[in-house]
Amino acid sequence: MSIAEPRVEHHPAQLAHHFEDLGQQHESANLGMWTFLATEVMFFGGLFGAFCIYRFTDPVAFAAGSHHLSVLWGTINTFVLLTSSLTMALAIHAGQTGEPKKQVRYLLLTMLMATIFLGVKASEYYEDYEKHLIPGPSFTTDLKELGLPTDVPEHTVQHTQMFFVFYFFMTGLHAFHMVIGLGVMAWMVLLARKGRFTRDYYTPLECTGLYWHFVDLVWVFLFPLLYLIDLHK
Amino acid sequence: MNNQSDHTALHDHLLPLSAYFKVYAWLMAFLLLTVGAAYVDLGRLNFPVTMLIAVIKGVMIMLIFMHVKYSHKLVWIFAGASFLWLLLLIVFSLNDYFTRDLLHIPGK
Amino acid sequence: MWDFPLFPERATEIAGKVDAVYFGELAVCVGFTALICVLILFYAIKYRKGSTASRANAVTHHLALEIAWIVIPLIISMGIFGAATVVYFEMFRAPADASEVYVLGRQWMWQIQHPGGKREINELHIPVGQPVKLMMTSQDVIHSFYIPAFRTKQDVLPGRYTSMWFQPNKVGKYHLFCAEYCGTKHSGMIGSIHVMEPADYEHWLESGTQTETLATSGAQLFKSLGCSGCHGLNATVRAPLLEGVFGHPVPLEGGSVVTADEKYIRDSILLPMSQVVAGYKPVMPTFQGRISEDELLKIIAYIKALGRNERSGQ
Amino acid sequence: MNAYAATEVEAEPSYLTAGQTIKSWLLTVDHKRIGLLYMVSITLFFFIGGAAATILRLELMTPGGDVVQAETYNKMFTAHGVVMVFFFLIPSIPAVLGNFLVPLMIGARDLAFPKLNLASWYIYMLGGAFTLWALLMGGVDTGWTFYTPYSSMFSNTQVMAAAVGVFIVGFSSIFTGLNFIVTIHKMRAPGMTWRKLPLFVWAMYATSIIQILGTPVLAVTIGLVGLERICGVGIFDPKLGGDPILFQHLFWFYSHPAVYIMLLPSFGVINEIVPCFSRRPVFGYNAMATAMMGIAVLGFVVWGHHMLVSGQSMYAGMVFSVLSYLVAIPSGVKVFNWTATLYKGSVSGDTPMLYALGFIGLFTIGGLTGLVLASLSVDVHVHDTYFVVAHFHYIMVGGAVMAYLGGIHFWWPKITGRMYPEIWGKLAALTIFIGFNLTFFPQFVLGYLGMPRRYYEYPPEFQVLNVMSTAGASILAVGYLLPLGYLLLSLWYGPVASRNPWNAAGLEWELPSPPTTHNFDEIPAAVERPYDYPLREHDRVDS
Repeated sequence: MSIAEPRVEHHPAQLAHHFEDLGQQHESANLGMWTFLATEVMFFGGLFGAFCIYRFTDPVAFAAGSHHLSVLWGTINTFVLLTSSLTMALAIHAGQTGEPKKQVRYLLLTMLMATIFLGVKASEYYEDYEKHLIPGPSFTTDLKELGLPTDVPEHTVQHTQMFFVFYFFMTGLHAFHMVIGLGVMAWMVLLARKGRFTRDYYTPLECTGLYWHFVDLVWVFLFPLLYLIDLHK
Repeated sequence: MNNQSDHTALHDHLLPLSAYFKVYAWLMAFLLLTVGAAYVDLGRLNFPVTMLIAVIKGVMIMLIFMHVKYSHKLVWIFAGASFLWLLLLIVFSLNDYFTRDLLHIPGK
Repeated sequence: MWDFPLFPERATEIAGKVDAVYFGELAVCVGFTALICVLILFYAIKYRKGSTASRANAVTHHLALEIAWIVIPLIISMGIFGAATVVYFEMFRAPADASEVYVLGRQWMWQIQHPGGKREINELHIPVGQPVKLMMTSQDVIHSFYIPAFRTKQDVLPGRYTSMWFQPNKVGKYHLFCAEYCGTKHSGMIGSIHVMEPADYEHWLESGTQTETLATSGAQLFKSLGCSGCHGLNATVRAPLLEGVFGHPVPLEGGSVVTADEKYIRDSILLPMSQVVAGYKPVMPTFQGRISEDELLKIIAYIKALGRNERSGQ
Repeated sequence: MNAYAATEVEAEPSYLTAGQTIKSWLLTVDHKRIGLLYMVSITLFFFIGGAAATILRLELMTPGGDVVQAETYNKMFTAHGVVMVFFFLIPSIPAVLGNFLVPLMIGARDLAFPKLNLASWYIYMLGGAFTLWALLMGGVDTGWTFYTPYSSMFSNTQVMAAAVGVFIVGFSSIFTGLNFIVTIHKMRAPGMTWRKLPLFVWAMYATSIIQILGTPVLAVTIGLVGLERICGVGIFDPKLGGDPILFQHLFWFYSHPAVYIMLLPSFGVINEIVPCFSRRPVFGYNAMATAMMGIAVLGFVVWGHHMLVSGQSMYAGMVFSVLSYLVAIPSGVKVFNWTATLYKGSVSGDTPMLYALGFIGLFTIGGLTGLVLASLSVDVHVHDTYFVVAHFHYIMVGGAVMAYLGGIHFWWPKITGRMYPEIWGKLAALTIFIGFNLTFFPQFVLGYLGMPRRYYEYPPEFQVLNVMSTAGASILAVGYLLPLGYLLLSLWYGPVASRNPWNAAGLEWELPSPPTTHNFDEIPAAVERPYDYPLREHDRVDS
């Protein structure tokens, strides 16, 4: 970025050349993040929409698929992720008050939670793999294994597999967002340790937080849709 | 809307820490509630109840954790619009699925 | 060279109605386009740079005018919507006495089967003046059955039945096109509709090898696939009797009621667990993978034939 | 032409001369340079898509198959559609003119996120590379609509490479939209209130809403198609338990609003040109801005009119049909308002104005025939025929491309600092107008006659109209090559342009031509109302 800026001497170091002041820069970044999150809502939203429509067309198959998921692990993971949202909120609070040590501490805690979540998710995936629930040629067609009543048509088996297509696509996409979040948080930790975030400037930290809360928000909807709604059947 | 005068000061939505813990406690309570409710057969109500709890949790996260409650009304609009659009997608698609075969004309 | 057509032939009554709506729309299109073009040219010339026309009292907004050009087009377009929708419902609501022809689309041909059992490929012979209903499905990708002279078209989907109907009023040979892109020879998936005098049609039906009717073949399949073992009168397993079922409401397990139409019968054969008749055990095996689209059509024809008989007791 | 010659001498180098190395272009974060990078790339894609169209029109000269094989023909219309829609029309006005003009018009030094802006160009090029690769490796034959189950289970062509290209280029579009939204909200000069914004900026804002909310759905839909194609797991293919209609819902949820991504920016351009060359404020400013926002929102709930014979329920068809009529109303308002802008103006027929007036006429025809297509029973007949092809070319070529060319001519002096030869400009505009109508008007007739689209061979009675169309296409091709030639030549031989050769209103015209890298030395503090065109003195009395 070039620096041929007439009033450069008035500008704080964090201020990019094309903004007038830090307030404008901060608001732009914040609004940009929200716009990006709106995009993300529609990105996951297309999948939610397709999932809802297919669940409506074959509830039996989707219920059978859902029964393979472990509610215990799902609940634990929800707990972990909600907690990580809390620690992230605290990290931003520390940003607002300009306390680098607390920023680093809470960011690391959040990263720890994220890692636990991903670990649990991976073990769930592994369990699904062992039960031959990965969609594709290896997907089991054994009705008993699938928990379907004997004598259901082929379509129901296909729709059960479809449940897992959506399960893996949605949770996989969600996990992918978490991995990116982990990377961004690691970067924030580095910046925070250098004391880059002060009461006047903590925009990157805030944007990371918004992103992380969004990841949490997606899970708040994924968890009941995938694990819970057919539990009573 | 004048840009310069409109830039909110950076420090004005510093919440007390207790606010975050309070929301966290509520989130935990709703988590237990939704898992519990899932085991009870409420008939047709299971789906709406579960989704309602999810929406409540989501709104709490957005309002407090994501500071929407203390943000510019623009943020309210953006946060709301994305969900409105998602609703449009789902409602108008489902409208097709719910009304198929209403007239007993195959394919219509 | 100049004897090419500018307007398609019209061979059904509905086609006339579609054309009427179209002409109405065309009038609106031409009217508004002419209005805009004339105004633009007129203003551009009258108020050209340097002209002496008076520019006094020019306004930059005018509420009444703006409301007028919202409300007037709105009224016109709602009128068009209403007219078009009425005709649309007429186009797809088949009369009860329409004879049924089955259509199977596949890359890249149309297989057509008459209720009498006669088969055709890429050709459809029908009598003039009688309503014909097509029950259509596809074996592979999406196709679309399109007869320009009848102004009608319907996508043909794999795994699902779609239908259309028409009542030709003019003897002749008309184009049949596939209108939904379906692969390399999409443009070769064409054929003809032969609308014939009833006598010629009878003659055509009798010509060629005589095959049994769809319903008769269906009856044989009904036995050979073992359906009659349960759905028959002397069955050991209790299953619903199918006489007189078609077209009537059927109460289901769980309290809902469906009408026994083609889709319901197809689903019941392929997905028997999904809609079990109230009071019966869900014991019917699926026939998914054991029965072809072709055979399904025959069995449906048979069950329909049963439906036309008197309801024969419980 | 001498009247346009520059009088002032600029001390600071312009954005064009502020760095001459290739690196200074490829790593630039200057919105104006990025706009030019886009201009060069989309021009390339325009001519690639045009070459495919040439083959289509040549093949259709005769009823039988002679020029190419059926497979090749199918690959060509797919290439034409994919390239023109995703790599030319969608980025055209926003990424070129929008990038260049939005900061200038609102009094900002750059877009809010300059690096993201550069990144979106690279993402565009990456997506383009994938798609070109798909075309070179044998092509794709699904049509730009990628309908399942054909695209996911049946086609043996390079569907995945093309789909990945479209997936990637979507993010370029999203990031451009995101940048505009934030820029328009947060970077306006003091005093540049929403009601003082040029309507071009309003148009960019409305477009951006569609880009950020629609595009992700396309991306995820393509992802699902890819999953079905690669892993063979059922999503849309009925044989595997899927529903192909769901694909169509998701696809059109983006792809119908995508039409407005092409069209709203065109409205924006026309909104600037018509007042300037009529010397009048735009008629009904509030209605114009409201109409564009209304189109952006309503445009999201009409997608099902692409599916009226698809097996969608009749009731859903009715809902989509009636909403389609509603979305036509704001478009009508715009046409009437442009016409009223001419009234009592001082109209001159410079090249941009010729394009603008051509746009209004062609868009009117395109829009009104859209009403024919939205009416349920008539659509049953004309759906998937050449009537549809003619209709959307009137919108996309007669509309979006005319507006793009009009805009390029209008702002060419600002962008390059040079004037193009006016006489050649007028000639090209006229050639394009005539060629366009001759190409596409016969297709309305063909469509109502019943000629289905995407047909390699056709019954002989359709030949004369097809020959007319091909003849028109060759005129159109000349029309498109002309500006390429004289605009390029003007870079070296054109007279130097003044700050404001058209005597136009708007902040961008107060800057030197071409502007400096930082646009404004001081952010403008007081902003006049937009389109402040007083009548010329000599028009008030006489001349």
